[in-house]
Amino acid sequence: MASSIRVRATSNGDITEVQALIQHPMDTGLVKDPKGELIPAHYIQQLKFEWNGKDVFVADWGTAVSKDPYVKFSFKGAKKGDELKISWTDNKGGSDTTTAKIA
Amino acid sequence: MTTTTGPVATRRLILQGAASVALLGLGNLPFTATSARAAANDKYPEEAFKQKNEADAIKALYGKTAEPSDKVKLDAPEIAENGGVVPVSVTTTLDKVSSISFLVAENPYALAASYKIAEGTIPAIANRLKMAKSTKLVAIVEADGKLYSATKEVKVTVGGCGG
Amino acid sequence: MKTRSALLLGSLSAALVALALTAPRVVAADKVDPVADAKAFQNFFFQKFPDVKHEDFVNGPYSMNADLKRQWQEKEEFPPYEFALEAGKEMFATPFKNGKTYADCFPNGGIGVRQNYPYFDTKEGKVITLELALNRCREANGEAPYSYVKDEMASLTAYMAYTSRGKPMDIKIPDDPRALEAFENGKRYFYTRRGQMNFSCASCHVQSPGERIRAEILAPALGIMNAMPIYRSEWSGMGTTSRRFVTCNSQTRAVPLEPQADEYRDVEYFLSYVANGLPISGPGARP
Amino acid sequence: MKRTLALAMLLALGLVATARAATEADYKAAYTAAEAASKEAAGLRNQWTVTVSMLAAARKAADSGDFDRAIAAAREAEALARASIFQATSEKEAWKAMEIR
Repeated sequence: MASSIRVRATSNGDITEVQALIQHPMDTGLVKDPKGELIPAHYIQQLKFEWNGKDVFVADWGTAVSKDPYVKFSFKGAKKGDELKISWTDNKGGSDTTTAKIA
Repeated sequence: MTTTTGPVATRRLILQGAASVALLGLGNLPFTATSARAAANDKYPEEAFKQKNEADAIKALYGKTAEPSDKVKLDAPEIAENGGVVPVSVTTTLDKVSSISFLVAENPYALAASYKIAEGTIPAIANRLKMAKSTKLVAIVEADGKLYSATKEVKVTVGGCGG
Repeated sequence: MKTRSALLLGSLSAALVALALTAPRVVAADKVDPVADAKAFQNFFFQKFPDVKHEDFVNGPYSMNADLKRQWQEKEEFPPYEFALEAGKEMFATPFKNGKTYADCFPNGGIGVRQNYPYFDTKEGKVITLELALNRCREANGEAPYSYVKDEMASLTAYMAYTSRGKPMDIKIPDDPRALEAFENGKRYFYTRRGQMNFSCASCHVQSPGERIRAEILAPALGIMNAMPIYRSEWSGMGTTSRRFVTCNSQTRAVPLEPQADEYRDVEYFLSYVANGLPISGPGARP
Repeated sequence: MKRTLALAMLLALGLVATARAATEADYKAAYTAAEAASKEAAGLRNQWTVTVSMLAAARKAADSGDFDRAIAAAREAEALARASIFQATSEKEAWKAMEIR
């Protein structure tokens, strides 16, 4: 199945800009479904970006992050062709990981 | 839309509620245990995300209070086009930044997101948050051990003519 | 009791005023002239919003409000319809059980043709929209049709729209009285008030584009079809043209017609034709 | 004397019965009128959502035996249906007033 993580990592000069969009419902546990029953909380809790064995960026998320969450940041030191490892885990123990080459 | 009212539905609701809370708790116990072995500051700030209001969340997360600073630039719309997807971003000229967090004061749980910034990572983040209603939005930056903050009011209402 | 009589009184007086207004012009407007209608329609918006670039109208509310446009541009960097687009591309490539694919049902393999839909089928004598053509293609190849308001149809139309991005809308009205009647029927539907709110499409999208309806900014009617299908944050999901028509109806408390009803297909035909020349911008992201 | 008393009692009972039955009959009449108007509105493809929900409210009230509320709801539904019929017929020409020329 295609990964749930879409990443775009582009480097210019010493700075690499990273954008990620993740396919995930991010249910808060406070919303009712059409039958009136509470949809249980189901949200990504931690998202990690690893380069060269080091966590360059770690996101701790609560239930207020939008559905199909998006995040953008940039970091120094990497160059074209380097690999970036992205992984997330959610409150139901679900997880996914992918790697992306810096363009 | 038939809603199964009466005792059966409420019992199932309570059971479901209890189950998901237990799961939440359970789900985290081993999680925190394993991550304890990983870098200390990697632990998911479970407590902080449970706090209702903004001050308690900041205390639970950082254990100190923040002072407003114009070196923290918080960008968010004046009127959100939709409460479910509000683009929010922050940049700062402070250096030695180790953490950035976003808090939505009027949400059921104030802390929305918290980021750990490694050495060499630029202290600027954009993300999309949910806001329950018109609210104060707070960005916290931890730089060199001290906390700085910026706030912005965001108006949120539903759209359309109601039906 | 009080509100009901007030409502009756209100609509009575509105009707009287309207009748007085139309009386002189009824004689003039009996011949259907789509070319003149399209010119008048476009000029109305170009004059009402002189500083909006013509091709910008297809961006709906974002052509009307700078703050909203900034939020939109930020979202467009990594748009929420990204998943629907990829799903559509994949579906387009996966053959049906009989080995055929959507490409066999559409001119040019379905790539870059969205700007010609809806078209008027002279054999059948009715307007065929992209969504209807897709379901007919599925049925012709022994597959079950998709719901007109759910994600599969939105993913397919999102991909086809994406392949036509930037191409000017190019809707044709053949020299066939039934085509002119379909165009006129669409125009009539567009301007007819309905629902307890007593609104027509024009009440919002012609009389008050750029104004707020609670949190949302109303889109101009010109180019409103060019961005379909749209990912709406309010639905936190994709929406086809059919879904948009159905939800607009129920918001004004009018019972919606079945998706792809004659009136819906004809009003899409009318709105697309009068936007001829403006670029396709679908799939769109909207509040 | 006893006979007249019995007769009077019988009459009173009959009256009460008819009074209660009358409201159910009134409800049925009001509901059929409302339903007819709503069908006509649907025929003009201009039904209002509030008409449909008011008819449902009338049925619900009737099922629970509250005929006064049921009749009021049925009458309201009919009025709404009539208003939507009026809207459809008057808009046949009125729409031209808004047309961009």
